[in-house]
Amino acid sequence: MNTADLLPLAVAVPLLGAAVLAVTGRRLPRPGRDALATAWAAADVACLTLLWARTAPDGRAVSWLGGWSPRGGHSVGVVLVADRLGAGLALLAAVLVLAVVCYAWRYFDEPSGEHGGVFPALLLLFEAGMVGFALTGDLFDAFVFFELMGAVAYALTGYRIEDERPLQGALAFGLVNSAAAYLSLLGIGLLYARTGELGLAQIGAALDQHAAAGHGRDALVVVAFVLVLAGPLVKAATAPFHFWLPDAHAVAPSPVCMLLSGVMVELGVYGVARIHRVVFAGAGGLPDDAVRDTLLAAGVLTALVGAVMCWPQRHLKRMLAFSTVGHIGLFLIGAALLDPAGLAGSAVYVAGHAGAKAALFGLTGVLLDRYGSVDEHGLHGRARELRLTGLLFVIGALALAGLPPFGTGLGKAVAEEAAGHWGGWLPAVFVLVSALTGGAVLRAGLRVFGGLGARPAEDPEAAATTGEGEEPEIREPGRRPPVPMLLVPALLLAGCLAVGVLPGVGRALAAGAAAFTDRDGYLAQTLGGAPAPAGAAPEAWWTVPGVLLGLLSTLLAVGLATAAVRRAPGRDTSGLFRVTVLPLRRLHSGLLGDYIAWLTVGLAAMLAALTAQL
Amino acid sequence: MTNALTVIALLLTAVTATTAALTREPVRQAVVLAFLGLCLALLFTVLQAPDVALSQLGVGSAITPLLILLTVRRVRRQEQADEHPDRTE
Amino acid sequence: MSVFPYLVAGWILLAGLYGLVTSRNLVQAVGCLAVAQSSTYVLLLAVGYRSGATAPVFSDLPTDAPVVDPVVQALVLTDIVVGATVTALLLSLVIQLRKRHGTVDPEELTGLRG
Amino acid sequence: MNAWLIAAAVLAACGVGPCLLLGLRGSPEQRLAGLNLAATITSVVLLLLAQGFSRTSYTDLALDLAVLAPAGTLVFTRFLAGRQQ
Amino acid sequence: MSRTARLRLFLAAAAVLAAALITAATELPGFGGHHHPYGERAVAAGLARQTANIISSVNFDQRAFDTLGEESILFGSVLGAAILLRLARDEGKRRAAAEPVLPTTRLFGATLLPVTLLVGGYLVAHGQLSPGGGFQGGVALATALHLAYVAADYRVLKRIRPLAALDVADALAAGTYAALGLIGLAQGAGYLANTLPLGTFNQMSSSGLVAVINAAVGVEVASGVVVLLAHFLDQAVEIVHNGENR
Amino acid sequence: MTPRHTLALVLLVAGAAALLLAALALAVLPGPYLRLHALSPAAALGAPLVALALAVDTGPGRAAVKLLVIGLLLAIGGTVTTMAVARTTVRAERKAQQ
Repeated sequence: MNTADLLPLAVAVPLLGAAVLAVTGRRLPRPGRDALATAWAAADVACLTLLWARTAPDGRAVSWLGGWSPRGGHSVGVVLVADRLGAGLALLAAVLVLAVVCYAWRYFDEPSGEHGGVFPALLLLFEAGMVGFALTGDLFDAFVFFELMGAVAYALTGYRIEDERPLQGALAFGLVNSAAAYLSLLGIGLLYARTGELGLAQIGAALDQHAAAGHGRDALVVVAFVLVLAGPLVKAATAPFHFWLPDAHAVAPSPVCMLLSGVMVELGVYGVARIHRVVFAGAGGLPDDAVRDTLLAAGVLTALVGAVMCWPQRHLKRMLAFSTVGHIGLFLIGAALLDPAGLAGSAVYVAGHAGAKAALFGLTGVLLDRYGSVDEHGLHGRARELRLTGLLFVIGALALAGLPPFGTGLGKAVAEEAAGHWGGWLPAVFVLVSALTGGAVLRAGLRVFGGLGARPAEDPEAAATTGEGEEPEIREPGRRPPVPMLLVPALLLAGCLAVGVLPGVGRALAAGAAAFTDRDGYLAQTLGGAPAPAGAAPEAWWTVPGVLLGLLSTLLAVGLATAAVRRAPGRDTSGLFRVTVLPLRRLHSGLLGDYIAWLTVGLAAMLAALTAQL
Repeated sequence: MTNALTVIALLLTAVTATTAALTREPVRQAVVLAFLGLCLALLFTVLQAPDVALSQLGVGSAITPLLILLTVRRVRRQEQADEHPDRTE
Repeated sequence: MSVFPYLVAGWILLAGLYGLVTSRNLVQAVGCLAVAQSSTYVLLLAVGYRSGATAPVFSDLPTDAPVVDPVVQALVLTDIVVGATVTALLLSLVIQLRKRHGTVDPEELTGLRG
Repeated sequence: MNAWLIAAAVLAACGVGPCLLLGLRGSPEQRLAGLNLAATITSVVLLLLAQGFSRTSYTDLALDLAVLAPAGTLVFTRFLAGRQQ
Repeated sequence: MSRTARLRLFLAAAAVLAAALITAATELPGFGGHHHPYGERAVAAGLARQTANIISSVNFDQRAFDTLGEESILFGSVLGAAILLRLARDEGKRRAAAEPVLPTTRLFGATLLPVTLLVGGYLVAHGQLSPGGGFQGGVALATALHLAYVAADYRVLKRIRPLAALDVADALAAGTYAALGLIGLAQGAGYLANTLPLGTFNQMSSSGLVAVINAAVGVEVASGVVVLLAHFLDQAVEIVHNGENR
Repeated sequence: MTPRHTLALVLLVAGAAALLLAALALAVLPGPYLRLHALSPAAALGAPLVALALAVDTGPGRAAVKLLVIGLLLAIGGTVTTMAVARTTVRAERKAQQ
C-alpha cells in the first residue's frame, strides 16, 4: 500500500467502524460490541503506526484527495499532509481511543437495546474528527473536522443525562466552541477574499505573493489571524477562553475525559501552531515577534490561571481539568517560541502528559465507580483499601509534577530550556505550574488513598464545586475494580515513562519539530516542488539543568502537598489567598453569558496586542 | 437593478437578524428565525446561490423552527408538570 | 456598496453575540447562536459574488457564461448543515437540562463554579 | 434590468417589509400571520427573480418554498393550538 | 460578574471587534470583484467532469472529503441526539393524544405530502444538473413525512414512518459514503476519486461518482433528519416523567 | 411589445398589486380579524396571477406548466394556512377575553 493512501484511510477506517457499530450494535451482545469496537480502534492504530513509520523524519506524506494533484502549483482538491508531529498526534489520538475502548469494557453502564453500540460509534467518530484535524492541510477541511470532533464531544460530555451538571457542562462546551468555530469560519472567509484559496499552503503562498507585489502588512491579515485562530484557541482553552473546559471535563464520563484532556485540547494548540506556521509565518503574514509576544502572553496567563485554579479544587476531575489548563498554557508557551526546540519540547510534553493525565482520569473513574464520589474531602481516607490504585495515582501526580525520567519531565525540561533563551523567567513558570498542579493532585492522592492529615474544614466563602453526589457511572457500586480499569491506566503511565526513557521518541519528535517549522519545505512538498532539506533537528534529551529543574518542581509539589495535608483544619486562609485566588474563583461563575463576554474580550485583546506591535 | 435588490435583501436580513437576537421569548424568536430563513434565502438567490438558498429554505423555514418549538413544548410540559404534579397538559 | 455586505455580516455577528451574552433563556441562546452563524453565510457568499455573473449551474446556461464563485457556495452548504445539526444537539441538551435542573435560565445555572 | 426584476425589488421592499413590521413584534399569532404572507410573497419574488435572471432552473426555489412554507406555518399553528388547550 | 458589568465588558470588547471588522472590510476586495482563482479552476474542473451543477461537483467530487466530514457530523449528531434524548431511568412513555386540526388542513396535508415527497425526490435526483441535491432534497423528503404530524397528529406520523429502517438507512448511507471513497483508492487514483464513467453532459447519468454520492447523501439526510426529529417528537409528545400522570 | 408581453405585464401588475395590498392591509388595518380578512383573498389571488404572468411570458411548454403548478400550490397553501392561522388567532383572542 502506498504511504499517501494511509492518510485518508486513517480517517475512513473509524468512520466505517462507526457506521458498522451503529447498524450491528443493537443486534450484538455487549462483548461482541466491545470486541468489534476494539478491533476497529486497533485497526486505526495499526494504520497510523504504519503512517508514522513510513513518514520520513524530516519530510511529509502528502495525499491529494480525489486524485486532484496540483498542476502548476494549483489544485481544486483537498490535501492531507502528515509530518511526524501531525501523524504523531493522530497516532496519539488513536492510541488513546483504543485505551478508552478497552477501559470501558467492563466500566460503562452503556444503554443496550435500541442504543447499543452508539457509545463506541461516537468514540470512533470522535477519533475520525481528531485524526482528520491533525492530518488536514486545508483550512476549511480543518473547520469541518474541528466541528466533527466538537459535535461528537458535546454529545459524549452530556452522556449522563440523569445528572444536571454534565448537561450544563456540555451546553457551555457546545455553545462556546460553536461560537468560536463560526468566528474561525469568518476568518477563513476573509482569507478566501484576499487570496482566493483554501489550502493552508496555497493561502500562505498567495499571502506572500500579495506582499511581494508591494502591498504592505495590513489590518486584514491581523483580523483574519485572530478570527481563524479563535476556534483552535478556544478548543485549546487558552485564557480567557478556557472557562468551558473545567465545566465540561469535570462532568464528562471518565473515559471521555481521558480523550478530552489527553488529546483533544492539545489538538487546539497544534491547530494554532500549524495554521500560524504555514499561513501566517511568511512575508505576507505577521512579524514573528508580534505573534511570539502575543502567544507567549496568552500561554503564561493560561498556565498561571490553570495552576492557581487547580490548587484549591476539591472536585478531583475539576482539579485535573484545571491542571490540563495549566499544562496547555505550558504547551502553548513552547509552541509560541516559534522555534524547533520549543516545539519539540511541547511535542514530547504533550505525549507524556497524555499518558499521565489519561491515567489519572481513569483512576478517578475507579473512585467514582466504587464510592460514587470524586470529592477530595468526602473521600478522605476512604480509599485506603485500593492500594494499587493509590500507588498509580501518586505516580501519576509525580509524573504531572515533572519527575524525571517521565515523559512529562523530559518535555518540560526541553521546553524550559528553549524558553530560557527567550526569557530567563519563563522556566520559573514551568516549575511553578508543574509544582502547583502536581502538588494539588498529590495532595488529593495522599488524602484520599492515604487518609493523611485531618479532614479539611469547609470553607463557606469559597464558591466551590464539590464532587459529592455524582451519579455513579455504573450500576453496581462497591464491586472490585475490574482489571481493565487498572491495567489501562498502568499501561498509560508506562507509556508516559517510555516517552522519557526511550531516546528514539524524543529524537523522532525533535526531527518532526524541525520539519514542522520548515515552512518552505511544507509549501514546496505540498504544491509539488522539490523540498529543500530541513534545518537541523534540535536536541531533545535530558540535560543536567533539566533534570535538576524537574526534581525541583517535584520536590516543590511534594512539599506543597505535605504542607497542605499537615495544615491544621479550620485555620484562616491567608490574605494573599483572599486577594488573588478568591476573585479569580469568582470569575469562574458557570454563567454562559460571562463565557461569551470573555470570548469577545479575548479576541479584542489579541486584536489590540497585535495591532499595537505591527 | 441587481444592486438595488442586493441592498434590499441585505437590509431585510440585517433587520431580521437583529430582531431575532433581541427577541427574548423562544416561540416569538422561532417565528423571527423563520423570517430570517426567508430573508437569507432571498439574499442568496440575489447573490446567485440557488443551491444554498434551497438548503436555507429547508433548514430555516421548516427544520429549525420545528426543533425549537418541540423543545419549547417539552419545556412547557415540564413546567406544567412541576406546577401541577398530578396533571399534565 | 463595495463594503456594505461585509459590514452587514459583521453587524449580524455582533448582534448574535450580544444576544448570547444577554440571554435569559437557553432555547433563545441557541437561536442567537444560529443568528451569529448566519453572518458567516453572508460574508462567504458576498466574497464569492461577482457582478454581472450568474450561478455556476450550467443545465440552462452556455458554458462560457460568467459565473460566480462555486467554492464559497459549497462551503456555505456545508456550514448550513453543520449549523442545523449543532443546533439540534444543543437543543437536546437543553431539554434534558430543563428536566434535571428545573430551569432554562442560564443565570440560574450555578452548579459548576469556582 | 427588466420588469421582472423591478417587480421583484418592489415586492421584496414593499411586500416583505410590512410583513416584517407585523412579524417582528406583537403576539405569536400576529407574527405568524406576517410570516405566512411573507412566505407567499417570497415565493413570488423567487419566481420573478428566476424570470428576471433568465434562469429557468431557479424556479425550483419557488417550488421548494411553496411546499415547505405551509409545513412551516402548520408547525406553528400546531404548537400554538397545543398551547391554548 | 453582575449583569451590567458583563454587558459593559462585552460592549467594550465588541466595539474593538467592530472597529477591526470595519477596517478589515475596507481592505477586502470590493463586493462583486472578479478575482476568484479557485472558483475559476473549480468551474473548469467541474465541466471537465461532465457535471452541470458546479456546486455539486465541488461538494461531491473536488472537495468531497469536506462533505464526508459534514455527513459524519450529521450522522454523529443523530447518534448523539439518540443518546441524549434516550429514556431516562425515571421516565416512561405514554400514548400520544389525538390533536385537533381543521378538516381542510387534514385534507391539504394528505395532498401536499405526496407532492412534497415528489419535490424532494426530484431535487435529489437532479442534484448534479440543477440547483438542489442530496441535502436540499433530503430535507424536503424529511419535511414531507412530518406534514403527517402537523396536518394530522403524531399517531399518524408514527404509522407512516418506518423508524427502524430509517435508523439503519442513516448509518448505512454514512458508511456507504466512506466506503465509496475506497473504490478510487483500490484503483490507485486516490481516496474519493471520481473514477466512474462520466456519461454525457447535462444528462441524469452524467458526472460519475457525483451522482452516486449525491444519492447516498440524499438517503442519509432524509433518514437522519427524520430520526433526529423522531427523538425530539418523542420527548415533546410521548415521554413523561414517572411522577407525571399519564 | 407583442400583445403577449403586454398581457404578461398587466397580469404581473395586477398580481403584484394584490400582494402589496395584502401586505399593506396587514400592516395598517387594526385588529387581528380585519387583517386576516384582508389577507387571504389578496394572497390567494396575487400569487397565481404573477405565476400566470410568468407562464404567459414564457410561452407554452413544460416550464410554463411548472410555473402554473407552483402558482396553484401557492394559492392553495396560502389559503389553507391562512385559515389555520385564523383559527389560532380566534382561539387566542377568545382565551385572552376569558
